[in-house]
Amino acid sequence: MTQTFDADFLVRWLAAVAEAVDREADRLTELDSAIGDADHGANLKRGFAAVTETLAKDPPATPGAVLTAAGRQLISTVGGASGPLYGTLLRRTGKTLGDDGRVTREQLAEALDSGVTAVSQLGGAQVGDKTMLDALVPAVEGLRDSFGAARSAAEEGALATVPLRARKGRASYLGERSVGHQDPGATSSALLFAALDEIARTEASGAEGAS
Amino acid sequence: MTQTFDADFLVRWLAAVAEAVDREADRLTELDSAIGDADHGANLKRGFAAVTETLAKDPPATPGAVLTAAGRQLISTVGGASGPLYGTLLRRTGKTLGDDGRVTREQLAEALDSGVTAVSQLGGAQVGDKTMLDALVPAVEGLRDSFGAARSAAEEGALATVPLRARKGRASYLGERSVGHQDPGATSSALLFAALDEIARTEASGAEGAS
Amino acid sequence: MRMLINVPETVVADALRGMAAAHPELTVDVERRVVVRRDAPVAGKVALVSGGGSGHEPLHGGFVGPGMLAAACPGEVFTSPVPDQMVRAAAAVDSGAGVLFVVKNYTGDVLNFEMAAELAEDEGIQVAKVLVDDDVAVTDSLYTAGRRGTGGTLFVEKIAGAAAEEGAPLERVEAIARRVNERCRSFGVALSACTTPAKGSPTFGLPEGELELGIGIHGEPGRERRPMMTSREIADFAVDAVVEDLRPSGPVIALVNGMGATPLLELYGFNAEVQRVLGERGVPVARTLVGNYVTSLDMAGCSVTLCEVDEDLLRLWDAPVETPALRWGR
Amino acid sequence: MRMLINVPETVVADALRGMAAAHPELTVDVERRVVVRRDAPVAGKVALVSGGGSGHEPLHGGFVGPGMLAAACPGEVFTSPVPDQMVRAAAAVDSGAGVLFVVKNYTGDVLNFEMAAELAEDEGIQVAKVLVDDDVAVTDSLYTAGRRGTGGTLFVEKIAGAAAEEGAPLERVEAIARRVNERCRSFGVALSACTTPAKGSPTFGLPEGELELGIGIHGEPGRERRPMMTSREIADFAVDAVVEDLRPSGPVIALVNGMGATPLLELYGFNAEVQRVLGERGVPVARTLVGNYVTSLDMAGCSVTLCEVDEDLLRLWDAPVETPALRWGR
Ligand SMILES: Nc1ncnc2c1ncn2[C@@H]1O[C@H](COP(=O)(O)OP(=O)(O)O)[C@@H](O)[C@H]1O
Ligand SMILES: Nc1ncnc2c1ncn2[C@@H]1O[C@H](COP(=O)(O)OP(=O)(O)O)[C@@H](O)[C@H]1O
Ligand SMILES: [Mg+2]
Ligand SMILES: [Mg+2]
Ligand SMILES: [Mg+2]
Ligand SMILES: [Mg+2]
Repeated sequence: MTQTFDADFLVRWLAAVAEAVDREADRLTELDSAIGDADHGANLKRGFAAVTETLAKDPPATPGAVLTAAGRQLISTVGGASGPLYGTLLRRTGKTLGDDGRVTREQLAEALDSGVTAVSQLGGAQVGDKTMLDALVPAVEGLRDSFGAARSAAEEGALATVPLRARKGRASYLGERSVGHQDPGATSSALLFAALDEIARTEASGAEGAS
Repeated sequence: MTQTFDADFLVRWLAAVAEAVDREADRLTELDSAIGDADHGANLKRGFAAVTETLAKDPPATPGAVLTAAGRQLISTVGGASGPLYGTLLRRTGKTLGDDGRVTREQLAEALDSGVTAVSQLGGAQVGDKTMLDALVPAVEGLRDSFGAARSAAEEGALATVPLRARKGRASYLGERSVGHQDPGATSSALLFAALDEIARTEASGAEGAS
Repeated sequence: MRMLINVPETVVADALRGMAAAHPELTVDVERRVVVRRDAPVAGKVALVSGGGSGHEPLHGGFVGPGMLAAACPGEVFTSPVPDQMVRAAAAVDSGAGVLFVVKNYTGDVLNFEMAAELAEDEGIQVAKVLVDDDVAVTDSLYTAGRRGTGGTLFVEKIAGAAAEEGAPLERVEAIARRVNERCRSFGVALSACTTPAKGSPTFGLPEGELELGIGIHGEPGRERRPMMTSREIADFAVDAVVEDLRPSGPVIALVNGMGATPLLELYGFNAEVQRVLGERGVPVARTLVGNYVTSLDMAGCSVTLCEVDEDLLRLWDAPVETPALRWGR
Repeated sequence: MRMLINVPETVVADALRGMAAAHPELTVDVERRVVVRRDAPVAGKVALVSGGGSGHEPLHGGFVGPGMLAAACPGEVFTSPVPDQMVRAAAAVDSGAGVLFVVKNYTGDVLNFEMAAELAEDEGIQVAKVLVDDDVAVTDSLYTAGRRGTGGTLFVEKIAGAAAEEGAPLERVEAIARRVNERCRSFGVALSACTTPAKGSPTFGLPEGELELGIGIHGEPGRERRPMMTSREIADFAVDAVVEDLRPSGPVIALVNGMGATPLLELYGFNAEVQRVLGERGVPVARTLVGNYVTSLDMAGCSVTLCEVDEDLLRLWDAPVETPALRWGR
């Protein structure tokens, strides 16, 4: 039987993202300091803390509603480039998921794919431009296979931004000097998929334990 | 026969002071930086350079006139506390010397004594207040004996300001924290008498050579 | 961390409380982060709304008042504000004559203001937008996010603000704002990096004896690092970069802007060199403004902005303005 | 040395040239180092002349104009100007109604202005003098050179300048200036030292995580060094020091002043804390001014000045002023 995931799973995912972002905030800021404006860690910390709070206060019933609410909250809280971009990612993903009470990994991958497309449309960036898309696009591809594959693809994608020259976002102002640094947004995207894999593993082991 | 000194001697003295101040400007500024505002070196450098220029352009005929002109120039060029104080020192000394074409060391000591008194009156400071007076007063006393005695007395006086707590000038703002630092003005006063001794020695050896 | 703050998290809210106390002529909504001129909405007049990350003070909050902005939305330090702020600001200042969003060209600002414009229009507010992108240090090409908005913002806000104050309709205010932006060019130089409260250490390392050419206003490194230059050399470099791009055929207004930590004494000295170069290049200067207007926290350095003006724009520049940071006329 | 200069020797002259270019409403004599309001002498009106070492900009040159100073004499960096400058300034602005010298209480300033007053009187100019000594960090006793003049200078120049502009005679302008000084108290804090062009390195070493309490405006160390404090704690300390000395029984005007390198964002946040303490101490605040007005080159830090005002002084404070750095009213 195909495993399915409910609203609570997605709430736990976003809580795990909040934790990871909190833990890694300084590293994200450090990366943003090298080729940006040193706020990416603080931005996402503020944003995902607000997401956790909102979801706790008023827990939506469906996976789609969780992501839509989380996306709206990011847009209202983060600001900067990453606020609208991550906000759009989750909002569009949530909308694509629709009203189903439980969704499969495949459905999630499909929906995330539409979310990533929306990010690319909104920001006008492509894979190779040294942005979060360099992690997001391969991660969603990987998610069609497994949570683990998504996680490694995102991490590889983030690492692969190092030699790139930025063509979008603040890092593009640096021209050649952006080469040799890892993109902060791609790095935070990798945290998203690491957290997803983690939660899925707990879920799986919990499911095993229960069966 | 008592040795006497003409206008040229005093011009050479002030030129030697200008050289010394130029050489020691950074040290004076460093001392002023510790307990003042880090400008004493620049102030005196600017002032004595202007004095040298003025005296070269329009050399006064008598020792008194040389010092009066030099004092006026310091007042018009230096600013700060040291401008009016050193300016008054030289101006009053010059005025006391009067119109004599040649003066003795004793006359110079007498005149400088009146100059130092004027400095004390103008600034309201006494020996022991950690100011230039701590070098000037003993130096003038020493000058009654010899140029060498004046020089050592000034140097000792300057050194003796180290343990003092300042009661006048900017260093007084520091209270106890002024203790342990040598006063910049006392240090520059010591340069004045070192230069005087130097020029007197050259003069003496020149005189011997000529005799 | 040599900062006069409590904790990094409350820096913007604290500043807004302090601003409210100092400026009774402004309505400062600390909670919602909107700074509005006290008498808004002004009947029949177009309202300018701007905003951006904090850390560039007096931009934008210091430019709120008669003759300039109707409202400003301060984001977190170096982080564009969120759409909610802009929508609230627009609602607070719209008299029915419409709102012009003045947006500095950064991905974050552009995206957030775009979302805000959609939401505000949903609420029945007529919204126009102007993008400020005056920084010649960035090549405007497919390979960058486009030119940054820096010192030119002051000109757009001042001159379009004067047009709005005169009662010009939205399309004309927007057209003037666009015209001003097209005639503005800037170039910035850093003598030190800045320190954001969140990071607590300089955003980049700049060894003594070196400077960064072509910096923005967000503590990002510039295009090029060079051995220290004199005021004279920096003026040659910066003014040339601006003039070569702008190629003015008429008089300009010059803004000699400090990045935050460079003393006014040095800025005035630098202005002397800027005026010299402009003289040598045959560029007549109609007005000059020297000071800290579009800053980057505690960065040492400066930028030069030139705005080419015709009679109309110069008249609007000279028109009365009454804000915390710019005040003249009347 | 992170300075925007050519060589240390020409810093002041360069700045004056740059100031002349930016301010056609001032007559700047670069050679003789005097900044005069363009329309001086103003018939029948007393003229205020001030001056002091450079490095405190906008003080004093930035306060020249209608409603404030008639002229300013900038000295070398942190060095009082020479009497010749003051005499020239007095001669340039005296309409026959007399001149008031506003002198910050430093040995150098006092001595040079005294000499200038004598010389000016020799030239037939009626001269009065007011000494500004508002800094409570210095004990005014036989064991010091007396309290320093710092932020209080702005109040003396603004309020006495307004009285002069109204046409008050010399004795009244002098009396008002004296009254303002008696009602002003200041306290300053440094988060970093400053660097003078001549020295090229910080005037004192201040390790990260420490601050200096009770500093002046000449880069001299303060009375005490302490581990870093928050904005809240600094406000408590500084405002208490001022209030305990001033013991105001009526409303005050508060100046929250930046030393040069502290961002406006932080100054506004600090102002919020200053207002909080004043509220807790029951001191009503009539007006508040936040910004870099009496600076110390590139020093990070701040000072708080309170000026207790009655109705008359508050009216004069609110009176129109039109200078490069302070402008309101009309
Ligand atoms: N146009 C874009 N498309 C996709 N991602 C982008 C774009 N511009 C920036 N980003 C991502 O946003 C990250 C920066 O986010 P953040 O620092 O929070 O915002 P800001 O750049 O406004 O300070 C970058 O590292 C990059 O991954
Ligand atoms: N009242 C005074 N009487 C005598 N000497 C003084 C007095 N005040 C200051 N000085 C001397 O002046 C020196 C400082 O000179 P300088 O640095 O050039 O001026 P400023 O203190 O105005 O910056 C002090 O080191 C001290 O020796
Ligand atoms: Mg960033
Ligand atoms: Mg000194
Ligand atoms: Mg940002
Ligand atoms: Mg001095």
